[in-house]
Amino acid sequence: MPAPPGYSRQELMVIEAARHVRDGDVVFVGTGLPLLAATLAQRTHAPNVVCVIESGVIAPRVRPTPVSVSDPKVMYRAVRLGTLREVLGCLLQRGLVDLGFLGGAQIDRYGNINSTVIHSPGGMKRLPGSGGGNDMASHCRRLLVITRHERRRFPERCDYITSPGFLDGPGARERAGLSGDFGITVVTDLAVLENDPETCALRIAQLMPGITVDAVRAQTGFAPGVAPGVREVAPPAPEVLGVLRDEVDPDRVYLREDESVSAARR
Amino acid sequence: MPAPPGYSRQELMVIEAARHVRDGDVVFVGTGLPLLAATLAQRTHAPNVVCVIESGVIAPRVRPTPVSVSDPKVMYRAVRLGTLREVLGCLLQRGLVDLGFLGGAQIDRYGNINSTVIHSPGGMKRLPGSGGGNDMASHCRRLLVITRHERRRFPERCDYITSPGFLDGPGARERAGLSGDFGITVVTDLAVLENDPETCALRIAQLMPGITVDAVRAQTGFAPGVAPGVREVAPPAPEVLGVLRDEVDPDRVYLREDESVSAARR
Amino acid sequence: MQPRTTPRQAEKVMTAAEAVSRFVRPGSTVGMGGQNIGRCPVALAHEIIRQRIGELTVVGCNLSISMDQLVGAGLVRRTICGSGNLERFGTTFCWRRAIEDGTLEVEDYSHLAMVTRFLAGEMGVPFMPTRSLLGSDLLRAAEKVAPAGGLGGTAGRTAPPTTPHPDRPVVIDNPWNPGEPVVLVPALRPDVSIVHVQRADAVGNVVIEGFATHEPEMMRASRHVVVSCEELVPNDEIRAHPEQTTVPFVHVSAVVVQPFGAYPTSTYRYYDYDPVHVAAYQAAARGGAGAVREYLRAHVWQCARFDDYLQRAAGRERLEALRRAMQEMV
Amino acid sequence: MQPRTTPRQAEKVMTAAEAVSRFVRPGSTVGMGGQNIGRCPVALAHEIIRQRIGELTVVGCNLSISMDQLVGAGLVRRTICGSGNLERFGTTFCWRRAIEDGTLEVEDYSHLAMVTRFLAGEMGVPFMPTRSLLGSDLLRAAEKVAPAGGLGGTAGRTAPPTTPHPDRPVVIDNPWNPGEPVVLVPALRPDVSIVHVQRADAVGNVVIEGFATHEPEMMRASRHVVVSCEELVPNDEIRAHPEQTTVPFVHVSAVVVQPFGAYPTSTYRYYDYDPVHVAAYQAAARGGAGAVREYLRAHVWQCARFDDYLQRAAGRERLEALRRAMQEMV
Repeated sequence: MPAPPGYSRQELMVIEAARHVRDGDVVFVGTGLPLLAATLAQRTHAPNVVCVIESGVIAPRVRPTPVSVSDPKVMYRAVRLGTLREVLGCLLQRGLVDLGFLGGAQIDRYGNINSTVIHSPGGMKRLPGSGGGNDMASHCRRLLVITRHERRRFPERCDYITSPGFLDGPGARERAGLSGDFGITVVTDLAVLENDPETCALRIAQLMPGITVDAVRAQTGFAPGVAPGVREVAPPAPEVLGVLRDEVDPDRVYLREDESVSAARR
Repeated sequence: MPAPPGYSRQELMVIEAARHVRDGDVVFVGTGLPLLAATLAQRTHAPNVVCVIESGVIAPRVRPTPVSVSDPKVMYRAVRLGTLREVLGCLLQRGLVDLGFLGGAQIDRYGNINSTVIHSPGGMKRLPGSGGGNDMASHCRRLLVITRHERRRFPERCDYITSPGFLDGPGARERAGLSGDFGITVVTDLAVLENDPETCALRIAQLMPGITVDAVRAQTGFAPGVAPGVREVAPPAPEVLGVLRDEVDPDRVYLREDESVSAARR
Repeated sequence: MQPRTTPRQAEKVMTAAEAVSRFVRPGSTVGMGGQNIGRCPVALAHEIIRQRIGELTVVGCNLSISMDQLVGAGLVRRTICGSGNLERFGTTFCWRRAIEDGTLEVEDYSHLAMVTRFLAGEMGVPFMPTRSLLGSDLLRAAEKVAPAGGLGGTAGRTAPPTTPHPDRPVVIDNPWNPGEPVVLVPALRPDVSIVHVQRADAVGNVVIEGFATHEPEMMRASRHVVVSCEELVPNDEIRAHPEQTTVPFVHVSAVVVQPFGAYPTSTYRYYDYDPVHVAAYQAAARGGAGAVREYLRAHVWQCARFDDYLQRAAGRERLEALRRAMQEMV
Repeated sequence: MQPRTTPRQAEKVMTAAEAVSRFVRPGSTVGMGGQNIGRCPVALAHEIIRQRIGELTVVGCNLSISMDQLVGAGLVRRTICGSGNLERFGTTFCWRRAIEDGTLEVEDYSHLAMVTRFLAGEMGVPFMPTRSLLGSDLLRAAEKVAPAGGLGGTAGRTAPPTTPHPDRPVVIDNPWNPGEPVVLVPALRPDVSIVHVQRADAVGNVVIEGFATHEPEMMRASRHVVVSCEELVPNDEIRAHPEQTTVPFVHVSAVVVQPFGAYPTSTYRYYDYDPVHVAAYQAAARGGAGAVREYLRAHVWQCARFDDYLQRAAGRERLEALRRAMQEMV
């Protein structure tokens, strides 16, 4: 099946996420869409990004397309292949990581993330657990989450806080012993959310093309505010889209081909 | 000047110290006479001795004759050249070292060792400090000290306890939080002292050839007891003496030539 | 103190069957090497399954296919880890099912907190601090057990508080900055760790290439370490490159020579992972208890040796292809 | 958080004069690499002396000839270390004299306790535990400052105790075994560490060969690291052997290319130490303030560059002989 003539919403999510990576950032990244975004940033506007991967990999020249943090493709020509302690301890907890990519089954109003367990009337559903997620949320200065926008994924409050966002709101991180110098950006197929600097709650900062605030709220378990000057996510520059498709995930291991922006749900 | 026909007391000290090294022991060792003793043991009755050196050296094939723990000769063909943490932390504090060689300016009745500072009416004399000595005394199961036997070196109580022996006597190590599974042997040019299993105080276990208990006490700042069955230190086997002179310190970096057993002070 | 069942300098090469029967006991706490699809100790875990050694506590950072197979075989009572999954290939389904069924106990940590527990173990101290876990439910589970008020100082000596759970963190104030909470995690010292490595010599000097995850700390923290290796190398080769020795022989109890010992996961510089067989196992694991039993019967219990499994699951050509795939990459 | 005076990925090669003037300030806490007669950062310490940057706190495990020369130059206010000596070549005489004269403050630790302080620093936690120091006077000096009763628990939050001295240990009860004392040592994060290494690339990836002592922990704990290296290697060479990178560029601020930069101490695989010049310095140090000043004048202040010192102190033939002596040994 040929690539769609435009671009898929998933591609735009990766491209938008990449825009939040700054040149020179030390970025803590797993595999999947986050690694695509970090790699895309590195190959476009942020050549000096330093990727670190928790298995002990520092500054690799990632080959397309790793499926695991222990995939040899993610280790290619790293400057250091070492230990989890060096990465999670001596870089992350030490305060040297600028940005962390994180996923999870639930993210709540205050950006807390659950990747441990979901409780429902039918019983509990066990998830993989923290991994390095709790460590990232505890020690990165900025978190970037890429996720599908579904109501069940955005509850008022997580069933279990695996990775701390702003916890209960203003001052809560500091009270818990965490740094308050912190920010969260969530890129979804409907919008870009970010924490309100005053209330710490997630609010709508940008909208995916053709998506309304109401459409986002309909798929969100809490009522997100709207940032001043909310605008539409900019379309991808053609050359950036080309890099993503040709160099970052050429075999479309993660990029689905069956969803163009026009076909995406509204 | 040719080697003396018999052997020097210093040579006998090293040979006697080597006898306290058991085959298979993991031995924490610095340079000087201790390294001669450990190397001698390894080349004679204890081929499976594992030497570890605090600079990060594990199981080297020591070349004669290193003058420092950072001397390349002490690193020769080690199985591991790593860090101080690996040796002092992951072997020593972890409980994997059987025997440690330790020196110091003072060693007192309870085997406490001072390598930090001497106070005298004329003022203080600063010494090098603990190095890994405190760590060895805290975590080895047995300590071996080689020292000249002089009254000022054997006070009733150290001016400063750098490295804990039995502290104040029975039970004191446990009360301080240290393991009570511990023993000290001190090899001097006059005698071999060891801790009394009941009182924890150093007592005379063996005497150097021609030395009396009274002669030892005259050079000791406390009154050491005498172990039952005290005997004379056995003379060196000729082949052991040969290994010491020909292989362990052939250039006599540490072994002095000017002191035969017959010429030594009585 | 390490019981010296094997003299440290002795040659330690033995079969997987011998190593597992000597060092893994019912009820053992087993440290698990590898991560996700990389360097899992598949051969050694198969041997535990073959010998049906049960009631295990399995510990590690990311626990993956080998843990899941042990759980599927009904041999695990408890896990202590940071995560259970195979990333792109899905979660560890036997593990998930056992937790949801209530037949498996779990202690949840972050990866850094687990490494910190092993770090305490390898350094010979009873605990280590971390600033992870703060504010999260990973910590709240712990605080119920060990209220911070019961800790520290001479007060503890005169009126001992309830002792915290041996596998859960506690919180104290930073003595140098009162009011700043710091998490302490207890040392974790596995009875035995099983790790697949690239190279080892006969006395147990170990060389790990590529990522090393939590393994150096875990191995040095363990009472015994059983390694399987792709290649047995002469002691002189170890001594020629002493900076490259990952863990020296002093910490290692047994060396099992088993090429492709991590299959279907990868071994850096030796062979890539096999997505086909990983997916095949995941299909069985997702399929439920019956499918898992069938998988284990075909791939473990009916295989007297690991080489029989390699033949059945992959075959020589497939293995060579994985070897070539890796060589193109490094 | 590390102030980013240099972008992490930028090329960081500069002269010793530039590196020292940018990263060493009056009053800085300077982490000192090397040990005894091995890999002391002599070139970088000479540059500090040349620039007369004073009021320094010098920290490390074993402090040796470079610390002693800084003390002899009157630039050191305080040392925090495990020992000061050159073993067979005697103690660090300027250091000893300054302590005995009361002109130098000292904090005494064991080597393990110092490494533990750097470990806390590199891991980003405020302290780390050790079971060393217990029962000794190294600890008693500390307990006077920070009584154990004032520590830990919620009590600390409602009635903050006196804050312990920032450079001295405290004792707490092991929460999991009340009554068992455990020493906590505070994190140590040097403002800048100076370390001489075998190889580095232009962005600051560092390869240390032979013993590495406390350097990896100290370097990763430091706000800035200035390395001098025997050889500058291409980044591609680092990436070809990523397991051998001792410290990655993220932690390093400046790279100074200076062959024989540790002379008269040794650099493993490159050259042996020079007992003649070590003894010559020790004779000056033992000789007193005048002799030390004369040594420093001749070997530092009158040498515009380190190469001038090498020529004066050793000469080409001597240096080549030391190189051959090492090559025979490794």
